Amino acid sequence: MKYIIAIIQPDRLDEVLMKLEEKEIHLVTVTQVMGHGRQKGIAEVYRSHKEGGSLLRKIKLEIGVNEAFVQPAIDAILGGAQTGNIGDGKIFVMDVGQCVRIRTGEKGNDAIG
Amino acid sequence: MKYIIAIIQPDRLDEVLMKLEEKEIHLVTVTQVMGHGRQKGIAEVYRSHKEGGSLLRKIKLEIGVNEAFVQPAIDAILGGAQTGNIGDGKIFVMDVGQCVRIRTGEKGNDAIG
Amino acid sequence: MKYIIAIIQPDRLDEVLMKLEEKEIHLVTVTQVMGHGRQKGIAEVYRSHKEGGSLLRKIKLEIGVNEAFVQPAIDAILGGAQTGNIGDGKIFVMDVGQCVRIRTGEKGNDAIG
Amino acid sequence: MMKQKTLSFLLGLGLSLGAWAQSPAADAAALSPATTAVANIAETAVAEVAAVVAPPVVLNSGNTAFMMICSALVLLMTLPGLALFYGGLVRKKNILSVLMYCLASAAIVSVVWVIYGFSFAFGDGNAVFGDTSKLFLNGVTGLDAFGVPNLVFVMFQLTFAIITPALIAGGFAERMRFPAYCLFTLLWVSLIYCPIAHWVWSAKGFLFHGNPDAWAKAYDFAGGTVVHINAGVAALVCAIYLGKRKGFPNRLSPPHNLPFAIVGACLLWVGWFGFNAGSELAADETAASAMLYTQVAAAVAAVTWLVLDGIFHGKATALGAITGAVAGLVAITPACGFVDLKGSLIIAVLGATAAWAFVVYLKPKLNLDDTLDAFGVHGVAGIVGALLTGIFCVATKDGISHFAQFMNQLKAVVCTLGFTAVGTWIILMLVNCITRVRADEREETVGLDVSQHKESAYTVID
Amino acid sequence: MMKQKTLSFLLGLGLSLGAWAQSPAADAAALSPATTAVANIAETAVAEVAAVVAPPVVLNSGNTAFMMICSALVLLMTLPGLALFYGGLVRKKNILSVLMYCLASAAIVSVVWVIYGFSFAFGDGNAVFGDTSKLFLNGVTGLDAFGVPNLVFVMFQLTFAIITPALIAGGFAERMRFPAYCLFTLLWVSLIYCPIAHWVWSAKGFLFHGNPDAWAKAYDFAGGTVVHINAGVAALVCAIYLGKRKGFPNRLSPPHNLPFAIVGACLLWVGWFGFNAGSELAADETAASAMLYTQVAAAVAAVTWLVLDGIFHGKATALGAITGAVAGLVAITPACGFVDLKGSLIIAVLGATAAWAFVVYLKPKLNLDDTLDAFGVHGVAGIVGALLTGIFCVATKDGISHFAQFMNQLKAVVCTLGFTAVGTWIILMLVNCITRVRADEREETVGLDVSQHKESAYTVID
Amino acid sequence: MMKQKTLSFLLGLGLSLGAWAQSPAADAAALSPATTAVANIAETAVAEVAAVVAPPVVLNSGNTAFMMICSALVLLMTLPGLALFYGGLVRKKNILSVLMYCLASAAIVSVVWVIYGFSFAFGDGNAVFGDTSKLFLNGVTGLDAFGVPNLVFVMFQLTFAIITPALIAGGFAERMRFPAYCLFTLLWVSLIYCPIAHWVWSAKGFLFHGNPDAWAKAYDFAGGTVVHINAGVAALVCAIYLGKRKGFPNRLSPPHNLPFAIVGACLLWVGWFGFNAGSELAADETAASAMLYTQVAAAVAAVTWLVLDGIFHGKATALGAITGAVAGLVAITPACGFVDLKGSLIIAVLGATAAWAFVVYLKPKLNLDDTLDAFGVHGVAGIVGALLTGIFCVATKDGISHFAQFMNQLKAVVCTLGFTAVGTWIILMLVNCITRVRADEREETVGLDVSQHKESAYTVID
Ligand SMILES: Nc1ncnc2c1ncn2[C@@H]1O[C@H](COP(=O)(O)OP(=O)(O)O)[C@@H](O)[C@H]1O
Ligand SMILES: Nc1ncnc2c1ncn2[C@@H]1O[C@H](COP(=O)(O)OP(=O)(O)O)[C@@H](O)[C@H]1O
Ligand SMILES: Nc1ncnc2c1ncn2[C@@H]1O[C@H](COP(=O)(O)OP(=O)(O)O)[C@@H](O)[C@H]1O
Repeated sequence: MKYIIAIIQPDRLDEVLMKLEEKEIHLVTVTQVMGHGRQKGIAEVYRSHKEGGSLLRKIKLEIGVNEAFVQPAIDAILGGAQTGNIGDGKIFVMDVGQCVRIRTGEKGNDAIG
Repeated sequence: MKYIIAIIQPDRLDEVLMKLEEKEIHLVTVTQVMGHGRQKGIAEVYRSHKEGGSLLRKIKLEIGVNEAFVQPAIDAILGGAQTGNIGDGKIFVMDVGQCVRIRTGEKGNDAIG
Repeated sequence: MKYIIAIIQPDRLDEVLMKLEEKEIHLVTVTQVMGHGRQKGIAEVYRSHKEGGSLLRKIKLEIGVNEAFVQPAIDAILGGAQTGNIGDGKIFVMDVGQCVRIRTGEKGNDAIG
Repeated sequence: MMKQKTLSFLLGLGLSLGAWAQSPAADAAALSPATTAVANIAETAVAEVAAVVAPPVVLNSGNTAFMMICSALVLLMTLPGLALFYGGLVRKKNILSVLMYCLASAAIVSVVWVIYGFSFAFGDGNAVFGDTSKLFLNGVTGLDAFGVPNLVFVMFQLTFAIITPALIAGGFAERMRFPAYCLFTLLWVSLIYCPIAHWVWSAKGFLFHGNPDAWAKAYDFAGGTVVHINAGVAALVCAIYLGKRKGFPNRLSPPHNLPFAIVGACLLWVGWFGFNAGSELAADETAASAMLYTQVAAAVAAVTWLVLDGIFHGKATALGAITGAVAGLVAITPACGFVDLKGSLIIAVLGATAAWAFVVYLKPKLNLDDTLDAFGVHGVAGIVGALLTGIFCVATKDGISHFAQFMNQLKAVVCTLGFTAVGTWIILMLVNCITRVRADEREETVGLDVSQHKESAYTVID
Repeated sequence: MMKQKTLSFLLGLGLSLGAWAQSPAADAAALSPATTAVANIAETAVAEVAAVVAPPVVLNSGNTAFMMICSALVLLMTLPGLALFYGGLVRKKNILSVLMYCLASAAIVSVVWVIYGFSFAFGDGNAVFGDTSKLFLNGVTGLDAFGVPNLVFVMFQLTFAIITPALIAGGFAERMRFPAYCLFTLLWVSLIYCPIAHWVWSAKGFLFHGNPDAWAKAYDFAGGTVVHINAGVAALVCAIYLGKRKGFPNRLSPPHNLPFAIVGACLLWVGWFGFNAGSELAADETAASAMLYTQVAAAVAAVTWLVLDGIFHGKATALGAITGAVAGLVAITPACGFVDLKGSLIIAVLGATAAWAFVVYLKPKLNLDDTLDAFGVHGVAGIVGALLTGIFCVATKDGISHFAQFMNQLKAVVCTLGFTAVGTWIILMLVNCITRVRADEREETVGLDVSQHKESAYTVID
Repeated sequence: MMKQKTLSFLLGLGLSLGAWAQSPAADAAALSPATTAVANIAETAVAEVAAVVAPPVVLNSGNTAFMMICSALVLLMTLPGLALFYGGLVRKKNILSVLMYCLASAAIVSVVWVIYGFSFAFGDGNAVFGDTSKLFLNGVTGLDAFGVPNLVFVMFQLTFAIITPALIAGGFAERMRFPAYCLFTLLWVSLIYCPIAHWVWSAKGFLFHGNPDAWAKAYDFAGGTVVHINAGVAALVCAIYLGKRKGFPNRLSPPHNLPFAIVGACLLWVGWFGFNAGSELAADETAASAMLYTQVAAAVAAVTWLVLDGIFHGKATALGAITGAVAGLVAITPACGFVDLKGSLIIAVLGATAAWAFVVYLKPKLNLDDTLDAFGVHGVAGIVGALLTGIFCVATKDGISHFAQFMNQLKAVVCTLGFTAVGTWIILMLVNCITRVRADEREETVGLDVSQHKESAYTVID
């Protein structure tokens, strides 16, 4: 079982969720985060003060999946979030030791999907 | 050392924290997230527009623990968060390579608790 | 490749980001979280009601790095966030199996930085 | 258990007292010949005696303009003043339900008022009840003694009737179901508010100081008893009837948006000028002093609360500042047209101190879940203000002693308190027969916004 | 495709009707000798006939105070009332752009108004257009028949001209570029609003009931046609011209801050007293009844919407309550000075029902992206209110039959509708030649706040 | 270092100039026989000469209504107008502290005012100070020349005294400790505000144009010097005295809630009608034109700022729109009763341009941490407005040349500037002896909400 963490642009969220659904990946957890990176946003201006945009709005997705779904998930994220511009974000994949479905107490591969 | 990530219903937070405390697990990090899943919430209605509830409010807990506390933590979460309804959430358990307590610089098992 | 999760005090964020930049670590994801721990905040009072401060505002940093950068990152976080007071927070380090840069589709060590 | 019994006992006591209070009054007050408007005004207008006796009053555009704008200000107190004040103090998941209490009150009471409420409250009737002579505002035309169209008086009084049920919401916020609230408001305004308004402000009312035959000629310039004590006590009764919120008192979140609450309090403050100065029903010197004393009372009460907070908690809190200001405004409400500057200062300080003592010290001991301290602030400061009006009024009614006037005030307070306590409890029981009053556990934990209105106040991600 | 064609056809029809309506009027109405103010007032002031004929009017401080405060109230409707009402309903990334639509309207229209707008609207001119006699408020001094300085009338009318383009924003919110909006507002106020205001409220206007030579003596007490139908139809046209937002209708977030929207609606409600009662131009009995009926209409319409929502969706929603209230306020606007209590109640119930039916049932079928239901609420309830005014007015103009009065109302509605539909479309095309009207996909997905104003409304972390 | 010295030098200069200015005035102005109210009014009331000479003035309900409502509007400017305007611009962790600056000002100044403040400012006294004749409003009864109760004037002026210290908070927001602020406000209102109000508006004031013996008969219709220049300069002094915030200028977050700031600015705008039109003290033609010019100035100044922003930053920002509007309102404040339409337009454009140039270009170079640009907006636009009033006034005082009038204005500006600069610095030093003025690093990084008030404005999770 794997845990996929993806940081994407906020306006790509809808697209990515749609692509994930196409691949039958329905369970996703979404968090609003701020990204610190190379990308400089459209500079914001507040009176005299120009915001360099060192922290930009991003969306973080977390998806627990069985091995078979790792590549489809990555493809879906790339498909929905890739624009070719700096700031598109990253995908990280990590191992999950155990997974429990709270509703039923089921464990492991059965629980994750 | 393990890192437990649990997604639960927002209104179960108090309950879960209480159960965790009963098991002497005091250190928890809590995040407000949105869950995308099978559960459809109480449909919300805005004028003509019915929100299907594709993204529902959830709470994410993160708990770093030593091995001995993994099962108690899971039990506590199940105890506090299980209602038997769709939307109850998931628990993921991952390995932690290293842990540092920032205040003291301590490392490893001593640092985590 | 490693994934570093650090929980710090909100007012140390600037400092930590500066220290990280000094070590050439530019890519960080920042989340607003609540910490449940031993620390009791400055007690807040609302009319008759004293808030024990069981959940306190914290900042979570997530940093994906190559092995070589793990120690520098930890040092930077300690350098920026350590005050010696309870509530300074924790650092967790985890393994990353795979990393993809969404913009280019690059993978692995090249993608992470 | 014990406490609940004690309280039931007290309520019973209130009932008896109320009954006792009403009976003689009903007899004594049946003769007043004056029309409502004239009687109502005659007492408060010092400088305009001439206007009252001269029959063919012409339109006074200044007074009319003043009263219309004051009506707008008093509505502003509820929408959005009180709505924000209360809404900011509850948890995120309940803010819409609180806003809806206020909106629904405005909607329901307005309709009730023009159909029969005004008639019940200000129809001639007898010492205790109005009548049905003014249903659908039938015959409400012409001008009052200040040259203001009587329809303006209808509007002005309507805004008072709107804010009162909304104030009660402070006692049961976060746990009363919306349908039950609507029904409750309908019944409560009809059966509790209208009679009490009649007692205190109507020509034949047995507590109206302008009624020569009144049982107790109590001073209530702008609604200390009718609005604040009434709402405060009703809120207490609701809080007891509904029981505590889940997690009370230790596992509840703090106010979810204090700036909202502060903005709401500011709008209450500003709107209160309409409430208090407007209650003179004319733009004259009494209105001017009422306005100034209102301002001073709010200010000095805020300072009082801040100082007490500072001494006992080490810090002056923003919530304390606005709570104090509101307590001061409540305390000065019955008094502002009858006292002088120094009286206002003292009433405000004492009103705020009493409210502070109740909210900060007594309430936690009573283990009472008066969600937003509607009783602690409006009830307690209202009672203090009403009583002290008897002591600090510049001129007592008919030149009686200040002690006698104090007793009159006390009578008015006790009658109001008893009647509303018992009546509110009965109405709650009645409503509960028709539709469940209390949100069930699921509705409460999910939050009333989603469970009652199928809406969330804020989005998380955008 | 089909639908777009149907709509184009309807627009064309509107154009023809408008043209047909104007031509006879232009001939017929060229003779009115009365000055604007006198004519304007003569009709609405029932109790003050004497004042109108007595030439040397002196300053009436009451009326003057009233009208100045009413102007402030009407400005409050836009800033911040409407701004918050609309702003709370859009997504987080677009709130500033909506607030800016309102702010920019206030800024641009104010300048236009004092330079030439007032002259275009209220200059004598002919039945269709004003003239240039009052450029830079040249010669606008002295008092009107109610003893109010004419400059107050300029200010009061200005606040109406400000809110109208801001209302239109409800139709194109979340997708019109800011520079285009500024240009659009400039042109629209000059070319659409000023003429229509002239038709309906100016001495020689061909729809003005106070003009003895009017083609259709329509009743529009406070701007049902000039403001609400006008804005509603223009919003519809804008929504069609600009096309749907990306993701419409299924992948759009709900309102990002409903409490803002509710506070905004409350301020609209309170400010509306200035709008409706102020339209009497004096603090008198008509103003008083206009105010009361406004309150009652808002209330009963809110109840209506809640009940409909409750029946058809199972729950009474907060957004429904405020939408209903606004629909009721819109519906009563043309009527409030001409009807009685029962008429107000009926008009409000019907207006709200019609708006509800359109917004909840018809709109989803039309697949129309009228972002904030500017047409659904202001257009539909406005039309219902304008027409019903003919039926429920206490006295018809010149004692004609209610049906005849209804026909007059209908004529006014059709003229307004046709003119604004066609005119708005043309202006949009014009503006689009100069600067792109519709935000491109990138600007839209990033949000108009950042893309148009380089700002974000809220910080995420602090 | 260098800069601090330069500034100290300038402050010293101000002191000398102030001293020089006061001495002759004190001699020259000791004879004025007129009462405050009469003198104050005589100048501004053009159309009502008769009223001034006719001794037995009767109550004018229109003017009284107007002035009471205007007082409410001016209070609305502070609570919640300015509170929101400032509160939205700071970081999340400091919003309550800013709201508390406003609330505390309202509370403290109200008490000060009725006890001795009004007497210090409007007691007869001499050319420089009032006296103690009106302590506790002793003897403040009866009507002024416009038939308005003098108590209304007390209330109206109180609202001006409240907003001024709150405006200063713009200079030291996010870093002044709350106890120090309270003490500062107490002293500052007593020692700086009251005297300056006396100079400019009191019968014997040496800068009052209605005082025949004034040293400089300066025009200040609604408080350009007394409120805006005064507050702006005091804010500058505070900003310098307290030093920069940690992280200034590069590591500070943007405004945490721009919609709050915009709503606040809208309420300032609406409330400003009370401020400016109300300063006529009657509902007459001058008030009407003051209101209209206020509206136009706000509008054209907003447009100016947007255009400048558009040219130099590529986008029109919402913060720019409201900053511009406020700058325009400030600039027109001293002028609105003395100029005509074109004058207003020019003054507003120039005022906004000057403020823009300072805030956007000069300030970053000065490396000055005037947190919310209190000096940049209120100080700069205030000075420009005050000076230009001399040039664009329709009639100069006593028919002197416009240049001479300009010099009078300049004298008033310099005296105010010098006095407040030096006085504010001294008061800050004094306060600092009693309680630390500046928040320490810990208090500042944690945020003033928690460190000063033990509260958080918003919850994170709910
Ligand atoms: N190694 C990383 N660790 C944590 N977050 C990252 C990392 N790389 C990227 N991110 C997140 O992704 C966002 C986009 O990063 P950006 O610098 O634009 O990436 P790229 O240049 O690879 O397209 C960043 O703002 C950050 O939030
Ligand atoms: N595999 C997963 N990956 C990420 N988040 C998940 C996963 N499974 C569940 N969740 C989170 O838990 C929430 C509850 O899921 P739900 O579909 O109701 O679970 P179940 O049907 O297993 O009870 C989801 O909204 C989502 O946020
Ligand atoms: N083991 C853990 N798991 C999850 N979060 C933790 C853990 N330890 C610490 N934290 C987070 O760090 C914050 C600081 O913890 P605190 O109890 O003050 O730590 P310490 O006593 O080690 O300095 C906590 O509020 C919590 O959010």
